Formats: sequence, C-alpha cells, structure tokens
Amino acid sequence: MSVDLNGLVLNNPVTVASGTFGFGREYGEYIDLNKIGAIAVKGLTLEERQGNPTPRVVETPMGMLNSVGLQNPGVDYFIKEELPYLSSYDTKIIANINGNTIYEYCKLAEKLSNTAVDALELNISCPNVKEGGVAFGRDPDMVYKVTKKVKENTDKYLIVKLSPNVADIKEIGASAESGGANCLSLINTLIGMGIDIEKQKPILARGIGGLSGPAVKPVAVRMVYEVSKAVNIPIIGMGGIMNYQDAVEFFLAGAWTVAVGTANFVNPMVSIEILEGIEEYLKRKGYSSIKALVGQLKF
Amino acid sequence: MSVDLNGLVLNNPVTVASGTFGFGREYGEYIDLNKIGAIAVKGLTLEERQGNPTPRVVETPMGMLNSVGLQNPGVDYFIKEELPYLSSYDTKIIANINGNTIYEYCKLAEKLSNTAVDALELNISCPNVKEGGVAFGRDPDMVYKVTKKVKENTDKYLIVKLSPNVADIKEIGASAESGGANCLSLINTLIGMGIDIEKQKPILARGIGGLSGPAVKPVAVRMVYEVSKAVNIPIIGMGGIMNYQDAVEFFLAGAWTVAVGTANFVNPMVSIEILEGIEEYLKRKGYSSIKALVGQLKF
Amino acid sequence: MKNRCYCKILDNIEIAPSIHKIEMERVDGLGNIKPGQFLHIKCSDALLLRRPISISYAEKDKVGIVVRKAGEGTVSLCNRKKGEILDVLGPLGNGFTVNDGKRVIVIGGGIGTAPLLELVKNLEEKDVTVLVGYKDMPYLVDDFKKYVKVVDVATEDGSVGYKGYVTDLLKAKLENDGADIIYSCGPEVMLKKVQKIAKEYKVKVQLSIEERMACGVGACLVCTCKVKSEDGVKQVRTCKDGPVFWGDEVMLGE
Amino acid sequence: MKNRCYCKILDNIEIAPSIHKIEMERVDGLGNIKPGQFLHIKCSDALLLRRPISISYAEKDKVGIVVRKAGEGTVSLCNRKKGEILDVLGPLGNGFTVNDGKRVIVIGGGIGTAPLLELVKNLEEKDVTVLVGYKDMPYLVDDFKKYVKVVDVATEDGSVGYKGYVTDLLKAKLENDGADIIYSCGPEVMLKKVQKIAKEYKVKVQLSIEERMACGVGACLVCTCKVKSEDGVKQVRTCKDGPVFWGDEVMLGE
Ligand SMILES: Cc1cc2nc3c(=O)[nH]c(=O)nc-3n(C[C@H](O)[C@H](O)[C@H](O)COP(=O)(O)OP(=O)(O)OC[C@H]3O[C@@H](n4cnc5c(N)ncnc54)[C@H](O)[C@@H]3O)c2cc1C
Ligand SMILES: Cc1cc2nc3c(=O)[nH]c(=O)nc-3n(C[C@H](O)[C@H](O)[C@H](O)COP(=O)(O)OP(=O)(O)OC[C@H]3O[C@@H](n4cnc5c(N)ncnc54)[C@H](O)[C@@H]3O)c2cc1C
Ligand SMILES: Cc1cc2nc3c(=O)[nH]c(=O)nc-3n(C[C@H](O)[C@H](O)[C@H](O)COP(=O)(O)O)c2cc1C
Ligand SMILES: Cc1cc2nc3c(=O)[nH]c(=O)nc-3n(C[C@H](O)[C@H](O)[C@H](O)COP(=O)(O)O)c2cc1C
Ligand code: FES
Ligand code: FES
Repeated sequence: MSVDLNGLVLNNPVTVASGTFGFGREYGEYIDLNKIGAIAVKGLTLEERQGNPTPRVVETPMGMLNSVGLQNPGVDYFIKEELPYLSSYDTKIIANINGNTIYEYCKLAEKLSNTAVDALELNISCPNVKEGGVAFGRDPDMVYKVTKKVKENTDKYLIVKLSPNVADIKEIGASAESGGANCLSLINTLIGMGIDIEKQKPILARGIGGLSGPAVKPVAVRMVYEVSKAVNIPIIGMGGIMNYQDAVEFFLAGAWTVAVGTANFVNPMVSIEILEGIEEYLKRKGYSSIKALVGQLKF
Repeated sequence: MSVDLNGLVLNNPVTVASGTFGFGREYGEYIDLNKIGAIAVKGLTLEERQGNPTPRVVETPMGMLNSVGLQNPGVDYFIKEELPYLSSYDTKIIANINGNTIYEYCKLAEKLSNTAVDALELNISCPNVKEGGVAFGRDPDMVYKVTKKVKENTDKYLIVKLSPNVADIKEIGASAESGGANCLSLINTLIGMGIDIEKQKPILARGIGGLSGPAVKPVAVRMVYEVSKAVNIPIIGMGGIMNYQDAVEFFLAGAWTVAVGTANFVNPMVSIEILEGIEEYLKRKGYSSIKALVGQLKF
Repeated sequence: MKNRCYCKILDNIEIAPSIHKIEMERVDGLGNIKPGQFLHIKCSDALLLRRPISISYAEKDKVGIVVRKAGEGTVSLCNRKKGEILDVLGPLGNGFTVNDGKRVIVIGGGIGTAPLLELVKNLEEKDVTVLVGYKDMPYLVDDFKKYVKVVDVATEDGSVGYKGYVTDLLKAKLENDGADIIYSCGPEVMLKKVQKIAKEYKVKVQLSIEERMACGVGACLVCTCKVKSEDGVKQVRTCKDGPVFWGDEVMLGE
Repeated sequence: MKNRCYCKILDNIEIAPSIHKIEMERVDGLGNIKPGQFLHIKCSDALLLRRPISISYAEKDKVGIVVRKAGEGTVSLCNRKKGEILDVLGPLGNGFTVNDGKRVIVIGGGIGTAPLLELVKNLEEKDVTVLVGYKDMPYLVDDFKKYVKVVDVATEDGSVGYKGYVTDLLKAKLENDGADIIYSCGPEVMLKKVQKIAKEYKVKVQLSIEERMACGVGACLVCTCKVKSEDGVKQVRTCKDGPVFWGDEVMLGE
C-alpha cells in the first residue's frame, strides 16, 4: 500500500510521530519496523539537551500533557549512534529538527543533508522550549522565512510541522508551502496545564505542556481538513489516532499519510494494527490505493 | 460563599455556561435555581434564529462537538417570555449576546439595558455562525472596538467571552479590558470536526462544530492562567468542569468564578454538587472565602 | 424535584443476535411512566454523554429496556451485568397519546418495536393490530402476543412471516379494515412510509422519532426537528417536545 | 518479539484497607521475570495511559501484584473482578541485581514492600533481614516470613512492632551487624534516608524508585531521573534503565 508524497515514497501510509517513538529501538522489540511507513525520530537540536525537569507528564481526560522539552543527545550523536540502526530497516527516516534561530535550523539541515535520513521535519511548533519554538510557528512571515532558508540549505525532502496553537492554520500552512515545503505535518500538541489541587501547583514541573491523544482528535481532523483545502502539497495527519477508524477520518479529511503518536504508549503494536485495519477498509470500500481515499470527504 | 466580581455580586461562585442551560426552565425541574451563582442564558440574537440543520452533536473522546448555531427565539421574545421566569429566582442573569456586526451587538445591549438582566456577556467567539462571530474574537482591534462600543451603549456589567481559537489569548483579553470590559469569561469551544467513515461525510450537518467537555479542560486551565496574569479584571473560568476538583483548578489558575457547561448534560445536579465540593475544599484547606483561593497557584 | 436514579440491573439476556433485554429495578425516583417515554442512560465511564433508550415495559417493581448494539455506548450497555447499577435520567419525553380512537394499528420496525410493548399494554380496551417488521430474526413477538391477538410479522428475508416490508402489511390492513389511529416507531425510512400511507388513507398517526441527543431534557437544542403548524414551520426538541409527534405535523429528515 | 499480554484475573482480595492483592494468569508471553520488574497495566477503558505496578511475586502459572488505591487508575484496578482480563505490558524495567554479597538487608516502606517479596524469594542462599515499615496496618508480613526468618516491622503509630520509622531499624541493624548490600523500595523520603544511611555505613544499596510514566518502555522520555557517573550527571529513563538504581549514583528528587 505504498504512497508517494510527491517525491518521498513510503511503503505504506502509517508512520509514527516524532517524540513518541524514540529512535525506534524500544518499539523495535515489539514490532517489525520494516512494516512502518516512516519513523519520525525524537526532536533533534544542535547540542545535546537535558529537557525539562520532571514531572513531565500528566494524564488528562482521554489525553496527556507532556513537557519533555526536547531532551535529545544532539544531532551529531544521532547521526553517529542512532541513524545506522534505523537505516538497517526498510522504512523512511524523518529527522525532526528544532532550532531557536533560523541559523540553528539551517545548521541542523546542513548536518543532516549528507546522511541516510530521507526527510527533514521542521518542528516550528514545539510548545516546550522557551525561545523560538512557538513564536516561529505562529507568525506566517517567520514560517515562510525559516522554510525558505532551510530549503536553500538542503536537498532533502522538507516537511514543515504545524502548531495548532494558532488562529488560522490555513495561513501558516500556505506560508510554509510558499517557502518551499514539500509536505506539511499536523498537528503538534495543543498547549495545556494540569493542576494538583492538594499541592496547589502545576503537576508538570514546567507548568505547561503539550496536549496529545484522543482528546485533540476533533481539532486535528478539522485542521487537516482546512489546510488540505488551502495547499497543494501532501499532508501527514496526526493527533489522537488510536485505531484505523481514526486514521480513515484523517485520510478523508485530506491527509495523504497518518502518524501515530500517543497511541504507541498505550499499545506498542498499534501502528501495525492500524495499517491492517486500513487495508481491510480499502478492500471493503473498493479502493485500489490509499491515494484514492485521500480527501474524499463528501461535504 | 458570595463573590464580588468588582461590581457584580454572586451568591456563590458556581454559574452555568451559556447554551448549556437553556433559559433555566428545564434544569429548574432538577435543582433549585436559587442555589446557582448565575445563569448565562442561551446566546441571543436580534431576530429569532433557526440555527443549523441536524445532526448538531457528535460525541468525541471525553468531549462533544455541537453546532447548534445560536438557535434562539430572539432578544425581544427573551425579554418578554423568558426573563420574568428567570427573574423570579435569586440568582444573577447573564444575557449572552451575539451579533454579526458591531451595530447588532450595540442594539442587543440597548434592548437589554432596561431589563432585569444583571450582566451582558459579549459572545465574540461562537464558531457556529458564518459571519462575524469568530472573526471578531480573533482580532484584538475588533475586540477592543466592539467592547468599547457596547460599553458606550449600556450601563450593564459587561463580560466579554473569549475564543480559544487564537494564537495569543492574553492579547485578546487585554484588548477587551482596554475596551472597558468588567469581566472576561473563557473558554468558548475549540473548533473541531468528526467524520462518519462509513458514509464518508462529516457527522455534523454543518461539518464543523465547537468542542467542549473534559477533553478541553487542560487548554482552558492554561488559558485562564495566562489571561489572569495579563489583565486586572475578574475572570469566569470554564471548559470541561465536571466536578469540584476541576473547578478548584480554575480558581487556582486565576478564575474568580466558574461556569459549568457540558457537565449539566451528564448530570443535571452537577452544579450544586460542585458548589458543595468547593465549600468542603475551602473548609478543609482553611480558606475563609473563595476569593482567598483565586490565583493561589504556587508556580 | 426530579433526580437521576440508580437502578440495579435485575437481568440482562440476549433475545436475538446483538439485541439485549435488560431489566432494572423500578426505583421510586422514576415516578410515573407513559408509553413512548425514554431513559437517558450513562452506558459507561469511558463515554461522556448518556444514550436515549426507550422504556420497553414497566411493571410495578421493574422496568425493561431492549437494546440493539449499535456502537460503543449500546455495546457497553449490553455488556453490563446483573447486579450492576445503572445511572439513568428519566422517564423523559412526551410519550404516546393513548386516548384517540378505537381501532388501533401499532406498527414497529426493528428495535423500534421496543417502546410499542408498553404502548399495547396500555391499549387493553381497544381493538389492536400489531405489525412488526425485522431484517431477519424477529424478537419481542411473544411479548406482544401476551396483550394482543393479532401480531403480524414481516421479515425482509422472509425467514418468518410475510416476506417484505412491514409497511406492506400496514397498507393491506388499511385497505381491508381501516383504522382510527396508527402508532409507529422504527427507522426513519419506515416512518416516512408510514406517514405517507397514513396520509393516503386519512388515518391519524403518531410517530416516535430518533435524533442525536446531548442533555435529553430540552436545554441544549441539539436534537431539534421541524413540525408544521398553523403559524408555519416550528423547531421543536425531540427530547422534550417529542419523541412522539403527529404524523401530519412532523417533517422527517428535513 | 515482545507483545502485550492478556492475563485472566485469578483472584483479587483486599489484604489491608485500600490494599489489594491481585493474582493473574502467568501467560507465556510474559516470559522470564526478574525481581524488581514491573507490569504496565491498562486499568480501565476510561483512562488513556497504563499504570506501572511492580510484580510482587511470580509463580509457575501465576503472577501477583499488590496495589494501593492511590487514584482513579489504581481504584479501577482494585475493582476489577476475578475472571476479568487484564491487558498488561511487561515485565518491564531492569530489576534488582541479586548476586552481590551474602549479608543482605531488604527494607521496604508501605506499598514499596510489594516488589521485595519476589526479591527475597530469589535470595534463598543468603543471610537476609527484612525490615518493613507502614503507617498503621502492616500487610505482606506473613508472606515475607515464608522465605526469611527475620522480618522486623515498624509502624508509625506503633500499632504493630517498632513505633517509628523503618529506617530507624535499618540504622540499628547496620550499627549492630552491618551488611554487604541493602535493597530498598518505598516512598521517596524513605529512599533518601536509606541512601544516606547506606552511605554513612558504606554499604552498597539498590533503590527502586518511582516516576510518572507514559510509554513504560523507554521511548517517550517523560520518566527520566538523574544519575551521577564518572563522566558527570546523566539522564536516564526510570522505566527502561531503572526502576532500580545504585544508591551512590541515583539523584533522588532532583
Ligand atoms: C428517543 C429515542 C429512543 C431510543 N430507544 C432505543 C431503544 O429502545 N433501544 C435501542 O437499542 N436504541 C434506541 N435508540 C437509539 C439509541 O439511542 C442509539 O442506538 C444509541 O444512542 C447509539 O449509541 P452508540 O454509542 O451505541 O452508538 P454510536 O453510533 O457510536 O453513537 C454515536 C453517537 O450517535 C448517537 N446516535 C447514534 N445512533 C443514534 C440513534 N439512532 N438515535 C439517537 N442517537 C444516535 C449516540 O447517542 C452517540 O451520541 C433510541 C433513540 C432515541 C432518540
Ligand atoms: C516502577 C513502579 C512500580 C510501581 N509499583 C507499584 C505497586 O506495586 N503497587 C502500587 O500500588 N503502586 C505501584 N506504583 C505506583 C503506581 O504506579 C501509582 O500509584 C499509580 O500510577 C497511580 O495511578 P492512579 O491513576 O491510581 O493515581 P493518580 O494520582 O490519579 O495518577 C495520576 C497520574 O500520576 C501518575 N502517578 C501517580 N502516582 C504515581 C507514582 N507513585 N508513581 C508513578 N506514577 C504515578 C499515574 O501514573 C498517572 O499518570 C509503582 C510505580 C512505579 C513507577
Ligand atoms: C511525549 C511526546 C513527545 C513529543 N516530542 C515531539 C518532538 O520532539 N517533536 C515534534 O515535532 N513533536 C513531538 N511531539 C508531538 C507528536 O509528534 C504529535 O504531533 C502529537 O503528539 C499529536 O499526535 P498524537 O495525539 O497521536 O500523540 C511529542 C508528543 C509527545 C506525546
Ligand atoms: C450545546 C452548546 C451550546 C452552546 N452555546 C453557546 C452560546 O450560545 N453562547 C456562548 O457564548 N457559548 C455557548 N456554548 C459554549 C459554552 O458556554 C462553554 O463556553 C463551553 O461549552 C465550554 O465549557 P464546557 O466544556 O463546560 O461545556 C455552548 C456550548 C454547548 C456545549
Ligand atoms: S437533547 Fe438537549 S434539547 Fe434535546
Ligand atoms: S515512560 Fe516513556 S521513557 Fe519511560
């Protein structure tokens, strides 16, 4: 069930979302990574990052808040120590990159350009870093600029990951497209907070965190739908996908491919189960390819 | 447990949210309406409105999408037929008003000025009307302008209700404050979509709808916290409050009062139960008034 | 004051594939019950909203519902076990008007037959014909037979009774015998046919309809439907003003 | 490949107020179990994430856990009934290192005593002292006594055994007899004291710690804690690199 994202060809349209799958090793013990369309690795930064203090997680009604804060070993370590393992699988590798400045994004792109990664995912939307991050994702001009600059610094297929914490996501998506993005991925997490009423302080050490999981699905589906009407590049849809039915909602709304995030934590085998479910659905509904389903919402 | 919202004094800090409590009659069969701090009535418009076609509701993971679309009998009917009933109770009445233009908002305010309503709630955030609505709520200048104009046309206590579908809610709240709002209420619903994968069309006849219920609580608490740091006027906090623990989260985050919405649908008695829970919590924690709890988050 | 009720499940049996009959305690809080009213039931902790389920029959100390597994909520409900406690709101809605006319036809389709059981129990003095239609496996037929002599069954696949739609039986009955009033509950397509046939034969008809609900008590306005009246088309709430409407007024699927 | 397992609940009994011992089938998928490892359990449909619960004991065909009702998840888990199926992931984590030293002290506090049971079962050849502390009502004491002679109990209110903290007993034991290694699990305040005392008496110590988790398998990085090593402070994952750490390395509550 391969899918061609205008240049990036995946074996199938079920990928895993950045930050929810580490660098693949852990879930490699549960599933055959060859069966996943692509793996978006944990967000990378130029230097190693310690991330935020713990607690870093709160469970919320059918969702979770995380404030990992981009803990990662740095891009050089990734290239040397993690990429070879990942490359041994027949799956696409998406490097999720995170800078505080346009310069840092470009530097990251440069470093990854001559490696085995198949695509870069520009995370301009992580709510868990203090500078840069969110500001980038909210301002259409900045989105255009950072996309364009990164694109100038790499030959890699470029995905821009959008933040849902905006008033008009169509506009942001369109800016990324103008800047030269090959593909958009959405949504990243919504910003939220959880409070311990006995201790009278936020549960997360950092106060706020990113909301993911089923709770956000209705917002994610709406945004994918909106953005798909506003751009002409492929979309990777995500946000609360727990089963094949959820995935099909995203395809109908206009996603070419889906990414599974939080659901991995609940069921390490879920991505494979979702893939199988999609296959059956396509058969049952008489579609010959996933592409035929994309954007078929009757509305 | 009375609370003074800088001029609007409520018997207690548990109110019910607009659109979830009709004009009070239905839940008046289940609870003593005198025991509620305030009732925000269903959103009013100048003329009677039919609202959107059905289906108007989708259940989502720990949330619901609605697209009622401001069905209401019009402000004149409200004043004549519903207000007398409501006025017979010892509770504050908040008239939630909805216009497509600044003129309409002003006209609504004027019509309600010499009536028994205790406060106006300017809904600049309803996602279920085609013109006006959302656009107002997203643009700080418009928010300033509409607030100022309405304030000029009424002596009533003025609440401005904020939309969560914005990039920076602090900015919007501050604009409403500058425009002369006496109080802010938040959050209204997040915009979402649900798809029927068998019929391959949106479940809501109108496609999109407003997400409410526990799913949105982390976003709501975060926004109340942010806005409370940015303004000096009282806040009515709402979004997914199901029990007293949720309510206390909002108080700690900076809400002076809470509003219960979707929870009424699950349990018609919930507002009273929440009130009792808050009373016990205050006693247990040694607070002499609700005001003493507001904004006490240690962070 | 009204209140929500906690009713212990007395019995839960599968009476046909994916169809469960659940009997619960009739606690005092439930008060009076009219045929055609429904309960708004919290089916599971994992689901936010309640689900509307008709009262199928009410006895002195128990209430019965018949549930079809349609999705997550009804599946959870059907999985609830004897001894567990159900959180219910109700009885809600207007219910059928039972004092009109002598010769009565009661016509139900599928799970729509459930509320008609309590109805026929309340039509004892009348001359009642029950027509019930199913896709394949009928259920509740014996229950109807406890109260009325004539219970005609139709199945789409012909496995039991007449092969075809139950509305064909209605037409035949009206053609042969006529009637003073028709009561009906079932899927929308069926109700539309019943409405049309009733109009054709100039017989009064009450239809119990379904609409997605949130509050169930009339406050949220998500469940509206349209009725024609003298002063034009009006929007009414299925949960509070319905679910039973007069066939010459309610506008189905509009 | 690893997989999640569905284990039937064989028994669920309340062994002290709000403390349940739940026994489940040891299905093949669980594989080998080391003392100190945990299961990541889906406690209820209404909750998204799993909850980490230590394996308290493992027998040929069953696995036991001991659960304290702490919040929604553990309350749901304790309410699960015999015959129901638990969805579990595991065994996860590193577990205790059991081959160090002859004279062993095992010290647990509250629900932290649970995983120590499987540990003492695996220390048969050793000279083991078990010290367990509780607020008031002790539990699992008789189970420990099946495997070791010396089981000293402390309760904060003095209702059973020594009145005071279990760490007082540890101090006394080290003062009188010394030890080669200490194993400990319990609340953070207790672990900190154990860590300090062990350092004071220059005894090696392994601490099983708790951190909020999401994935439980090492992928999400929400559960990190800090350990000191020769090349400075490193962040490690409690779920995968722990939950058992050496006392001279792990930095508690930092
Ligand atoms: C007044 C009334 C009486 C009813 N009586 C019965 C009865 O006696 N027995 C019975 O089995 N069913 C009855 N139904 C239908 C029953 O309410 C739905 O099958 C049920 O709500 C489906 O919920 P679900 O979670 O199982 O399915 P899903 O399809 O997962 O439900 C998703 C959402 O759609 C709504 N929904 C789906 N189908 C319907 C429907 N047909 N009507 C209203 N809402 C729907 C649900 O409430 C829920 O919000 C009645 C409906 C109404 C309005
Ligand atoms: C490795 C490990 C082993 C454990 N073994 C046991 C055991 O054998 N028996 C037992 O009763 N408990 C054990 N716990 C603690 C148990 O996981 C928590 O009590 C439980 O997660 C609380 O969930 P809740 O929904 O009941 O409470 P809530 O307080 O409602 O939980 C809210 C959130 O906080 C997290 N959380 C709360 N307290 C803890 C805690 N102490 N540790 C980790 N996360 C927490 C939950 O996972 C959940 O995400 C262990 C914890 C860890 C990390
Ligand atoms: C623990 C955690 C860590 C995440 N880290 C990253 C990250 O490093 N980079 C990124 O772009 N997105 C990150 N995300 C966001 C996810 O990739 C995804 O966009 C989001 O979780 C929504 O999908 P879901 O609801 O399926 O989880 C993270 C999410 C979670 C839950
Ligand atoms: C069915 C429904 C109708 C609503 N109608 C209105 C409305 O007319 N005016 C308004 O300002 N908010 C309206 N709201 C939003 C609520 O007042 C509230 O802001 C929102 O639901 C969040 O709170 P909750 O999660 O507790 O429901 C409506 C919400 C629901 C669920
Ligand atoms: S369901 Fe709320 S008005 Fe009918
Ligand atoms: S819980 Fe995910 S890494 Fe430990």
